[in-house]
Amino acid sequence: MIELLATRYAYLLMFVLLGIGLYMTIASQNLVKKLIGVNLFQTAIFLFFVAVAYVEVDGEPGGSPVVPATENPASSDLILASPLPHVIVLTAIVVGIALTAVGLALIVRIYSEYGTLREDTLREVRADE
Amino acid sequence: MADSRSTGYEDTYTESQVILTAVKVIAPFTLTYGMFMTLHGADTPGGSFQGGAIIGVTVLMLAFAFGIEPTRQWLKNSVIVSLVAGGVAIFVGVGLATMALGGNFLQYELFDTELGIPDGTKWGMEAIEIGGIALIVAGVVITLFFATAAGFTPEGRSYRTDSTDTDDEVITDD
Amino acid sequence: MIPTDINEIFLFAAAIFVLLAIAMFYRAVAGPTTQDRLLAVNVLGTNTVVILALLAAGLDQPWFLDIALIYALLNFLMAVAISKFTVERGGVL
Amino acid sequence: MSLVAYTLVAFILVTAVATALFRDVLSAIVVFGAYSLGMAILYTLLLAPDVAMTEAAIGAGVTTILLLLTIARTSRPSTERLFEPINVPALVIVGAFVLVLVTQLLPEMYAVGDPAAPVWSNPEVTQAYLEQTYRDTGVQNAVTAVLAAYRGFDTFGEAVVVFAAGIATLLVLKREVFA
Repeated sequence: MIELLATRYAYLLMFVLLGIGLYMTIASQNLVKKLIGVNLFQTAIFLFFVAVAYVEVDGEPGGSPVVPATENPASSDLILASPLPHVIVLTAIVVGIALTAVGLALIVRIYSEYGTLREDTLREVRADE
Repeated sequence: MADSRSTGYEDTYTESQVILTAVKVIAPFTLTYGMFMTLHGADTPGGSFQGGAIIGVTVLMLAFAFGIEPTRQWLKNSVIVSLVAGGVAIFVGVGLATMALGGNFLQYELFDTELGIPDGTKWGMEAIEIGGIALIVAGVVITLFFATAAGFTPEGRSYRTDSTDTDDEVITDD
Repeated sequence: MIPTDINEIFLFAAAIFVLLAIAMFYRAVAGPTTQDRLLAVNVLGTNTVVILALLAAGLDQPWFLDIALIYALLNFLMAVAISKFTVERGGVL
Repeated sequence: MSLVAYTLVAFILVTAVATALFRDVLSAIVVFGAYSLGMAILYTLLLAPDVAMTEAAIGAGVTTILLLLTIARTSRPSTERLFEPINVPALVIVGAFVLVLVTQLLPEMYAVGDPAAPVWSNPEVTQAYLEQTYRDTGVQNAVTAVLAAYRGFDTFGEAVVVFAAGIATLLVLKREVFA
């Protein structure tokens, strides 16, 4: 059991972070904190992608994905992390900040319309209308 | 506090000597570093997403030191529009150029075989990295910052059309 | 437990610095005022730069120093942003 | 190697829990900045320097500033307590979710860094990219090659999404100028 957890630490961390992000989006009454929860959830997914790309041989970590400048590299030089998940995460982080910014703009707008950021108060205000 | 808000320029906090001096020293370095990261992304870790973000962050730094309103006045709207729209246009342009040469969208090796540019693939990639993504990311980071900093004004008027007269409500009331 | 190889020593030192970061995080949680938290996070940022430099040495990946440089820059920006926010509740931001 | 990873996991967990529990939004944002720092070190340790740089520049820098600006433009609840009260039903649901993931999914995962993992050992994806990158494109950084050449159309879509998000923010805030 300990062995299992020790060798899969990144996935374990990812699952717990998914839980924390989900908890924040469900339980926090404040909209800004909900958005931070969404961000946390996102980073957990990013961690999963980065963790599957990582490689090590006999406990020695490989290299970052910068290939040697030769036409036909030796396979021993190619113990490198996989570049494809890195690319996906790279673009996802940038799209993530764009998403966060639109969410924040909506929050600013909601505040100027209703004067509150708390979900329960917002519900009451909307019910009164 | 209400007075200093309405004028926006005689704010003691935006003229903090410590921040002003530090930013004056650091900002050129940040800009250079962002450009280095963009230009050098082909052979070392780094690239246009990171470089563009750092270039954008330089403007954020200036805005914190000199105040957001003066920076907004200094930075022309057309600059940001040309950064963001120009980035997309360059990206599409490179893609369409390869199509015009008879290939697929972004088929870079045609620059080499058809136009005779040595290392055409590499320079095509550098073109969309430097000209495309870096400009878009830098422009969007600056846009998001200024849009969020301005907040929401119900009348929907833009500050730029106003002169910098004193009744300009810079910050929406809480 | 105590490493002998020079790279191992760098990584061990990095682990110690992460432990110190956790210790510093106590101030970020407990700190009665926001200023305490700001200072704690600022120290954490500096700590991060050191950890990244040690990782760069320990894993023989000199590019990691670039990340450390970005951190050094952004740490300053974050410190300025949060400090200006704490004055007059963001009125001067 | 593993010692650094375990301590980092502990650090990230502590910061994430603190972010979730702080009642004061400003403190949560500040602690979330610390969380991003820890996450970027973990990305670095997992040999993803490009991702770590992006997380450093965007996750820790720009996100924190946008969140700060938002609470400066809206409200920040007064704090009589340090931590939020625990929401028990939500905690039960989330706990069940995490428990299912850990007990059912975790044993099925390959160990972190196992060269036999399908992502890494696939001769048609990862190995092909690593072998052919320099021959095909003439750049050494495989991430840049995949980003701009092999998946260039995808990146085009991402760039336009970022552009669209900028426009959407301006529309939501009813602003007509970019700066």
